[in-house]
Amino acid sequence: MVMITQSALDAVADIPDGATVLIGGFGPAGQPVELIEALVETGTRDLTVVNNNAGNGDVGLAALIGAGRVRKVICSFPRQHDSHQFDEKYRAGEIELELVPQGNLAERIRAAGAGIGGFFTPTGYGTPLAEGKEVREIDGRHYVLELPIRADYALVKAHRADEVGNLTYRKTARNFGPIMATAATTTIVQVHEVVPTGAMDPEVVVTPGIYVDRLVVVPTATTPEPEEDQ
Amino acid sequence: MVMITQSALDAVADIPDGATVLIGGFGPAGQPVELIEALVETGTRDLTVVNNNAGNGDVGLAALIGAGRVRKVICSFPRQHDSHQFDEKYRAGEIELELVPQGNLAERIRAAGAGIGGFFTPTGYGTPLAEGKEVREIDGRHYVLELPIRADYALVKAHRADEVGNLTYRKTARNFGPIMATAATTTIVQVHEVVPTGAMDPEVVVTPGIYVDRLVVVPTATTPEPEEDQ
Amino acid sequence: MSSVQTPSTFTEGPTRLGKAELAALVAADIPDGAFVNLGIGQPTLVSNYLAPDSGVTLHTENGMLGMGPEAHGDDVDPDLINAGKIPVTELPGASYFHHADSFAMMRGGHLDICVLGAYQVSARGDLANWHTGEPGAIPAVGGAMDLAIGAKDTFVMMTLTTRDGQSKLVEACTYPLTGVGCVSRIYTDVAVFLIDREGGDGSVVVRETHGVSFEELEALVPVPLRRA
Amino acid sequence: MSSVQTPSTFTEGPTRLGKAELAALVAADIPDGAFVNLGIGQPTLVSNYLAPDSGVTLHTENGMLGMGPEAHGDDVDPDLINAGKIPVTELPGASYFHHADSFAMMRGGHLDICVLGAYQVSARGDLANWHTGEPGAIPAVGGAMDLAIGAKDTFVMMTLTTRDGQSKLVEACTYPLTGVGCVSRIYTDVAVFLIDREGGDGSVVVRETHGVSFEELEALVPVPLRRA
Repeated sequence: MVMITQSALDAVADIPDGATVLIGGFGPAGQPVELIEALVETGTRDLTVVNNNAGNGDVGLAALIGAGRVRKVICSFPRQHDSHQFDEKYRAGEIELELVPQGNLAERIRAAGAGIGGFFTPTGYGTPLAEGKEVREIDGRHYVLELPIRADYALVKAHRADEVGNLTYRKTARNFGPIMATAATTTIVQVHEVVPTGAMDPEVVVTPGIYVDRLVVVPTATTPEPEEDQ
Repeated sequence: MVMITQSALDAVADIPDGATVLIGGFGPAGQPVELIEALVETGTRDLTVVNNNAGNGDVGLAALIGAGRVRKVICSFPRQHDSHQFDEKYRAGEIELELVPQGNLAERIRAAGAGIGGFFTPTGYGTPLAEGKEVREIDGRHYVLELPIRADYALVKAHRADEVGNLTYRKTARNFGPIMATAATTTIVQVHEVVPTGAMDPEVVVTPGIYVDRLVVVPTATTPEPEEDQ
Repeated sequence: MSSVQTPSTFTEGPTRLGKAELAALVAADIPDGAFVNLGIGQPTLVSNYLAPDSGVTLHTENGMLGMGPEAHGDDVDPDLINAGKIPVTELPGASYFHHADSFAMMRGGHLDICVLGAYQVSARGDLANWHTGEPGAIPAVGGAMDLAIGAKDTFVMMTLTTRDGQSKLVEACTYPLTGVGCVSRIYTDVAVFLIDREGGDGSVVVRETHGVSFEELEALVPVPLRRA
Repeated sequence: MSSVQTPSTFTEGPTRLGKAELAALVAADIPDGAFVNLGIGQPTLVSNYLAPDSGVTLHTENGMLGMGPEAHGDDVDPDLINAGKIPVTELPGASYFHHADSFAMMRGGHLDICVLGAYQVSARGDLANWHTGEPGAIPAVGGAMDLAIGAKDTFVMMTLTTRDGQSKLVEACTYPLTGVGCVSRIYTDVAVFLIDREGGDGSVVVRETHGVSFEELEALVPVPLRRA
């Protein structure tokens, strides 16, 4: 059942040191900046963070990394022109990096939410990112075995929620939110607004409320300026 | 690119003998009755049909089976109170059955569309339906390896399409349509109506047009009466 | 992780439970706000006894959360059916999704409770409910195997004995299995059993009996029992 | 299965192609109605040369089909960006989907063509385009490996040689691989190459040269070539 919290700080207050946290967003779009900055405020340490990137500029995920709270990043594209917070920590040997091809990252998160124990993917076969992993030829094609990425918490930014936690997203800000919401023990979502139950068309729900544990309304959420990079 | 055909018969005319055909629907809901009955009319034989069930009453899939066109059924729940067409053929040894747990059926179809070579599922572990299949313990849980189900054609019933083939569905008639559309070389969809491109909100598209090859409008599609059974 | 409380101390009731009473008993054990899948047949009756303000959300594996009661008359919509293919209604807060998403929801452990019927359940929680294994019977499994292993808790509702008096709670199932070690509770007309899925000492806990004494139950059931 | 035609006979053009000319050449080879992913950087230019009535649909792997041109001024929406994180627009007939669905679309072979940049491509179509392997460089792969192997055809756009004159078309890649046997065509400033991904005799077909003769090209490139 969904709890609507009064502030981002309330929503993330119990995330303990050492937690694994899925953080939504592809670069700035869909990044739950207010939830992440609340996490900076709580002082939680030794986090393992799963995100497509490793922070942009000095807000949100970049601020969390800059504050030294992240022990390990699992992501596909850490190096960006404005990823200086990560770059410094990485070069100083203060942060661990697990690099995962973007589609495998998405599928591993989905697998965790879907109760799949592992899957054979063609992506990465024959490359350094498959080294040490089991490979198999199936029906004439080569595959690599990849395992699920589960987490203790997911921080997600959606657009609209109803009171039972059904979610819709906006445009390409949808990205990792729907799969991350399924893969964490506790899913915390910031939304632009909460509408009454019954006010959302059941056909257009993207994330059913069963996946949502806590909601916080952030009407004027920060989206960092988009800038070029993969 | 999507072709809008003038009739269901035009849409299915080239399906050859021996084809594997995914047919949408869960019992009557979402069953593309007009497309199936066009397939009865073309006389195509030796089909392998993938559906959740094995036909209800004497229309649609039941008619196709009754006409002796189906060599093999891959499904989760053939035996129903009104599956007499299948029952007769099965008891007479005239039709082959591959029984698959419903969730594995869905996930195997999804895997085919998603380029996944195989996946480990907990469903069916330790049961007769896992006999002969590879099993593995991952992270303390037991799993069975399941492989994708690909097809030559998919016959799907959706609710509305736009001119580039984006689809929406209605209520629980959505069921297998969205995944089957991804898993066939050629996907043929019957819809209630086609709206102009641009008239469908991009946020509510369930099946993107990339998965749709042919559309046919069947404004007054038949949905057999729902009756009790799994 | 189980979302339900492990209750209390052993009780004895005076009379066997009818189907309705049994459904009411199961309903009373479903926590407020739970996400629940009710299997076809007897388990469906449980929905009649869920308090309207309980916030319990029903899942139907053909692709819906927020399923309402059966539809009748003008409310029947052939596109809106449950897993038993019976027309149903939609409650406020409902959502629809495709089959792969629906079974991912189940398999991923997101439902709190699944209530199923059974031919047999073993002392370790193995479930047999899909196939009698009789020669000539056309096998059909549907979502049974996914339901059995998917939810945090799987409850079984059944009569304790077959028509010819055999216990359906057994040391090891003789019918083809639906799932291994998946059942956490068994609700029957004469007793409620709590299964230790970790194995424990191989005995089954009896939470309550109805119309039989603990000793009479021990005589009926071929597995070691102990009182809650 | 390739969706593009294997064309024609060898031609020689008088001058090397500039970036714009190269982009136009690639665009001309994209069939009407194709679903295409244009990689970051030079491949993005291809969109400028697609005829408006071509019915070509652009995919961006962060979750959209039907991507329009870059957004400027008031059209910039921070929730609507491409894979390079540049604000873009939405065309009629667009759709949005989450990351797992987007990469399933790619990995499942539903896109007709993907156009990518490269550090190196081998005669068998191995691609290296994600990492120089230099010590100290922070590795970043993004969707490169998914893009490389997902589409029915993967086209590479690159200059034929490095700044110090080394051919980027090589017998075997020395940079870390992005994908094995995935490239079907290479568009460069001086030639267009067709790769036989099945292996063939190990030679690469030259469809056309620009500003060099076939013999000059043979001297530049350390793999056996033959004319189309």
